Amino acid sequence: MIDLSVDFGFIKLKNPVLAASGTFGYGIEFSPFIDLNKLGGFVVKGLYYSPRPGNPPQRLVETPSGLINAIGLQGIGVKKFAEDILPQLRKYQTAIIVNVCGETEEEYAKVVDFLNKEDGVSLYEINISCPNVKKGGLCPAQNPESTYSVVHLVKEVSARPVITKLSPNVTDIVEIALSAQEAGSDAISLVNTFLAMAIDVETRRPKLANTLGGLSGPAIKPLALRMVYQVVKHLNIPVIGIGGIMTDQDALEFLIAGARAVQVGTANFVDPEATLKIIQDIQRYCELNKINRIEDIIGTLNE
Amino acid sequence: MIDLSVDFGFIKLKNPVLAASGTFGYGIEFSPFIDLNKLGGFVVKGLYYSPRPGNPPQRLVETPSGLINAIGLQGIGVKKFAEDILPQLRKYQTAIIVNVCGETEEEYAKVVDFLNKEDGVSLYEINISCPNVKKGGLCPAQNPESTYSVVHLVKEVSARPVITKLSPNVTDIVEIALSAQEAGSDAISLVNTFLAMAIDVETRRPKLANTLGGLSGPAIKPLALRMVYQVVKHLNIPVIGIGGIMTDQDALEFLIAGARAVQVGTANFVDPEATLKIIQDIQRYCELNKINRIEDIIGTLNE
Amino acid sequence: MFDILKDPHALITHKEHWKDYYLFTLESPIIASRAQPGQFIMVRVSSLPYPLLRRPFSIHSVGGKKIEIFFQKSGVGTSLLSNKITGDFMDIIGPLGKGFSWSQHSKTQDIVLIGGGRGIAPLYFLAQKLHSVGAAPKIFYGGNTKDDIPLKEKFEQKGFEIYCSTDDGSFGFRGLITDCFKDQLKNLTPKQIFACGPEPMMKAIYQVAVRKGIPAEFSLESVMGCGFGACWGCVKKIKTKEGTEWIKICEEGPVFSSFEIVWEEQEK
Amino acid sequence: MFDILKDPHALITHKEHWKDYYLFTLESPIIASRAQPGQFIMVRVSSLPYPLLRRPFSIHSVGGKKIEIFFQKSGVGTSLLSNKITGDFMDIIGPLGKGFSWSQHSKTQDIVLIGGGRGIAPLYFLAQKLHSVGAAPKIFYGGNTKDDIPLKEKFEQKGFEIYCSTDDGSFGFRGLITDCFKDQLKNLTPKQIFACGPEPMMKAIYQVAVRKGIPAEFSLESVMGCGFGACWGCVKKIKTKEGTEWIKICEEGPVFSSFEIVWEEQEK
Ligand SMILES: Cc1cc2nc3c(=O)[nH]c(=O)nc-3n(C[C@H](O)[C@H](O)[C@H](O)COP(=O)(O)OP(=O)(O)OC[C@H]3O[C@@H](n4cnc5c(N)ncnc54)[C@H](O)[C@@H]3O)c2cc1C
Ligand SMILES: Cc1cc2nc3c(=O)[nH]c(=O)nc-3n(C[C@H](O)[C@H](O)[C@H](O)COP(=O)(O)OP(=O)(O)OC[C@H]3O[C@@H](n4cnc5c(N)ncnc54)[C@H](O)[C@@H]3O)c2cc1C
Ligand SMILES: Cc1cc2nc3c(=O)[nH]c(=O)nc-3n(C[C@H](O)[C@H](O)[C@H](O)COP(=O)(O)O)c2cc1C
Ligand SMILES: Cc1cc2nc3c(=O)[nH]c(=O)nc-3n(C[C@H](O)[C@H](O)[C@H](O)COP(=O)(O)O)c2cc1C
Ligand code: FES
Ligand code: FES
Repeated sequence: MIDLSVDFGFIKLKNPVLAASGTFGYGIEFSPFIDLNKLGGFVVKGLYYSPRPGNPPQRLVETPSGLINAIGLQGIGVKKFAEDILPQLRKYQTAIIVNVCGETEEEYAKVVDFLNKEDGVSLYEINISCPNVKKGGLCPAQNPESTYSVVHLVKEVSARPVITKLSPNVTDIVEIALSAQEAGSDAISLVNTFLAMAIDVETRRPKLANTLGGLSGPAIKPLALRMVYQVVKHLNIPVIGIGGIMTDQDALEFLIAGARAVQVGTANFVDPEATLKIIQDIQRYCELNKINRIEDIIGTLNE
Repeated sequence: MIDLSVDFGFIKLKNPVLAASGTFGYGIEFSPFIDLNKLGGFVVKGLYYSPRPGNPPQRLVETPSGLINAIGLQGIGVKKFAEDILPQLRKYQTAIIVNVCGETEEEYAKVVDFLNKEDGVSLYEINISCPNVKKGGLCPAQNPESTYSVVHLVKEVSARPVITKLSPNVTDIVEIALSAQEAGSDAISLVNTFLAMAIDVETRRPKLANTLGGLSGPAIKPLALRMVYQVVKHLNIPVIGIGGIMTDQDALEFLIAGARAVQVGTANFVDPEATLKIIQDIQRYCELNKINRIEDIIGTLNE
Repeated sequence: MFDILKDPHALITHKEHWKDYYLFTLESPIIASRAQPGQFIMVRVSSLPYPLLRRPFSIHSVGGKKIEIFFQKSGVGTSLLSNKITGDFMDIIGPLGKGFSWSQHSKTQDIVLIGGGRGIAPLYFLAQKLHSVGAAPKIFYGGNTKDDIPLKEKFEQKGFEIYCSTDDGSFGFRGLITDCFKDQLKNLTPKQIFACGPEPMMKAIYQVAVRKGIPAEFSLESVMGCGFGACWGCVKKIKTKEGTEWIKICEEGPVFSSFEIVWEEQEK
Repeated sequence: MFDILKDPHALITHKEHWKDYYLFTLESPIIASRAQPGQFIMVRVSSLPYPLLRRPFSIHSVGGKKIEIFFQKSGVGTSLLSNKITGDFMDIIGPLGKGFSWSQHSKTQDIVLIGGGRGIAPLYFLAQKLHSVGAAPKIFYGGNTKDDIPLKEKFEQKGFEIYCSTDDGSFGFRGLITDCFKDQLKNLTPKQIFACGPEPMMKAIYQVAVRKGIPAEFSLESVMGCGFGACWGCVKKIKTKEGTEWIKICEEGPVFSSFEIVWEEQEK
């Protein structure tokens, strides 16, 4: 039997494959398709403290091997989540991660503070790519100081380990990752989506009602992988790789580069069984290559 | 007859479609396929002062709707270019743009200084994404001060108008574009390739001998378009859009967003006639939409 | 929602086409057994990363272990799909969404189904179902030219009364199907309307329906990321108890009633 | 170089296949008229953005207005290609590169062509050409199993003397084709060797050739961005007057002689 478990120190995952926030609903949407217990874990849709209406449609644009979304983090807010969703999730034996959002630093802390009292959440993943309304729409992830500041605040209130999820829309991803680490983040996940746009040449309007959105999917994998590769060299906390993962091969690229786990995003839309297939195929890869523990692959890039 | 010409102030192009540097050889490679005179112009492969050996292979990796390259700017150097290539290019009635590279700021200036004396070059495009060996491999395009500094130096020696070609691997593309404009750049072109990576999961080695390379092709179009959209709002010099342009529709997206011209890169490999087809199809689009001058489309995005 | 199934091996047992319109028969027993009129499936058009997303298609009919889809070739995904042949498998997810609902009195009432272009797709299944409960819906079917109403015979063969219109007058009533319908209102007193087609068409029908006080249901379209409620991409503005909200049409729709839909210009 | 042509309408007039190996006959009169053994074409496998790049294939034979390509299904591009059928068009660019060169004395000399797996592709055209100048090249053709040497009969039918090997011994000599060749060296005194196949195979042949002082030419492979000299992607280390250089094999190759190639581990 191949040991697919990965140990983060503060948590041990069954296997290194998680579902990414915003692409996996609140988890239950996938129960018709897969046994959620088989996942390394899943990250629920981004939660603000209050419910949010989200952006008007059109919210999605397909691009070559990619998807631009501008959902605008529509969501039910943390209270309704705790009331309606969390009770349904408690029965699952897998890591349940809440993706924490905020329009201000204080909102991040409020979400975490509220959830601290609720059972059934394993970890927090703070989504520092949320536009900060106070700071003119800039997001904390694009600046090392604001990254430090949000992470630090959240760590102070958090009763659970914290993953900081980075934005790829930066000059120097290592600098931001180091800030998050210094601020006490227990792990890093990257990447969130790339800021993108599409125009309808007939109407000459942006295809998205919001004009700009975030690009995900296979198109971005080479960029995400590069960032993970750069970041792992400098961090001593675990890194979770995200971006365009569709197959076991994609996932393995991230693990070999040094990610200790991966998140599967857009692929869940294309194939709701994608996460499980990737787990099975990683297992098969290990068998073929006589690897007994997935940990023996992580960070083995041979340069 | 539809007027496809675009006026940059300092130069008037027959039409807004140029071929991008490094994807069009020295131009002559495409003469079996197309009449170069029909192009708005073309940018030759990046030239350093001295010849450069380039990177070892493997230099190319195909990715979903994209291409990663790590050619390493192999090239013949500016003297051989002036002796062997330029005489062949002088017969063409189109804008011939030299892509200027340098390992140091001084090398950029040396290339320009040398070429100033040569006939047959219309414009310089300075490729500020070249790794600066003195500064530990960072490229000037990733920092507003170094951008300013290179552009300023080149403008001082240049006898011809200068386009500054920006890298997309930055947090704030507008800041860099403004620096280039302040330093006197006559136009801006964007984007160069996105830093990327791919791993062979069988050998667990990077697929590229150079480990990292630059991603181009349709995969990056939504990102490039977003950057052009952001930049045109803040500049008063012309902007040339580049990134993943394969069809007239792609080109039109950039023009509608406000680019005054576009460069076609990777598409030239896939279809060496791509540039001409795009010109023809833009013409057809104008006919269908009763647009008499292409200038009437530029920057007409209806938000 | 838990009745949703992914069937990666829906066998194409029959294929027909008229110009750009295609009719595929798919063997997918469980989906066939669960499907309701107005529901849809999500089809994977390629196993490659491009085109990336699945495409939504209404369930056009159900018979035994089989379902049909009827689609118009209009882009890269539908082009690839149109190249599939009998004997190929399709990877589909369904049945998805909430379908049409009709009253118990349907049997004895005038019921009108109005389809524009490919919008006819879900209405055949609905007509089948209504027929099976003893109702005799009247069909209004419009297109740009006579090439756009290829299913006319199919409805006729099943004995449905059908009114056709073409914008160019090449067949039937010359003009919009909504005008054709308004024209027939002198002879009809519909008690229920079901419509699917381009938004302007549906909006015009909505206006008639409201004016005449006829309950009406509409099948909406929207770009869908997943089709099963996970992406929040497919929303439309819908009236709820709390006011209006962006509601996922893949879960709560695609069919909504006159009273739920907020008809307005595409939000920008 | 100026003889290169893009032919977007190369008609597939015939298709054959053996397991994963495919032989396509393409009608492309101008490319056929210009092609030389060892040259190749770049094929657009899809009009969609994925897979993006053209794929290089050797010209396997020429006859009248037609050329053939022979390829092994080994990835996404060759899979898509393998689905094409007779009557389809292919978008190709060619003829590209510099081919094999043989001496004037070929007619009276022992000439050996050695192909491993799909590496046999360009050698059939070369054999055709040598045959037409009166030479009688001997063919060495190796594969993993007998399924990997599907062209054996084709060579035989044209009267070529052919030696086959399979790694598993399922047909012909058991072992590597290079060992089969070395084995035959007791009976042969080749004056020219032409080889195409996996690098280790070619390297082994190179060593024999150098040891025995036999001129040899090899057709190399490399990932190609364009195929016509524009991308600088396809380089290999080649000896030049100035030492060694990264040379574009699409322009200066893919065929090089023993004396030009720098055989070494894949640079990293
Ligand atoms: C619930 C539902 C049921 C549908 N049923 C049918 C049907 O039975 N028959 C039929 O012919 N068509 C139907 N459509 C429309 C059909 O899904 C689109 O025509 C199809 O997605 C176009 O794909 P494409 O790749 O050919 O076009 P492209 O324009 O290349 O597609 C690009 C992207 O836009 C999306 N898209 C394009 N047009 C539409 C549209 N009108 N609605 C939603 N998304 C769109 C695609 O899914 C894709 O993500 C339905 C749509 C919905 C939402
Ligand atoms: C000059 C030349 C002539 C060739 N002639 C033949 C021939 O006659 N018959 C034949 O079967 N094959 C031939 N090949 C190899 C053939 O080009 C590859 O098998 C093919 O490109 C694989 O494409 P794919 O999409 O199926 O594989 P994938 O692995 O999916 O391709 C991914 C990328 O890698 C490139 N690639 C993969 N394998 C090779 C390879 N071995 N050499 C170069 N690039 C590769 C592809 O072109 C593509 O860009 C030749 C290669 C070269 C360079
Ligand atoms: C529709 C959609 C919604 C998303 N919502 C969130 C979110 O709420 N919080 C978050 O941190 N990331 C969100 N993401 C980003 C993904 O979690 C992931 O980082 C990104 O899509 C890249 O991975 P992929 O290429 O595998 O999709 C969203 C992505 C998509 C496509
Ligand atoms: C093989 C290759 C070589 C390139 N060489 C250069 C270069 O020498 N100088 C430069 O400024 N850009 C170079 N580029 C970047 C292109 O000019 C262009 O900016 C980029 O590829 C994005 O456009 P595309 O997506 O249309 O290819 C190169 C790109 C490729 C693919
Ligand atoms: S299509 Fe994904 S939620 Fe409706
Ligand atoms: S393949 Fe482009 S230069 Fe050789």
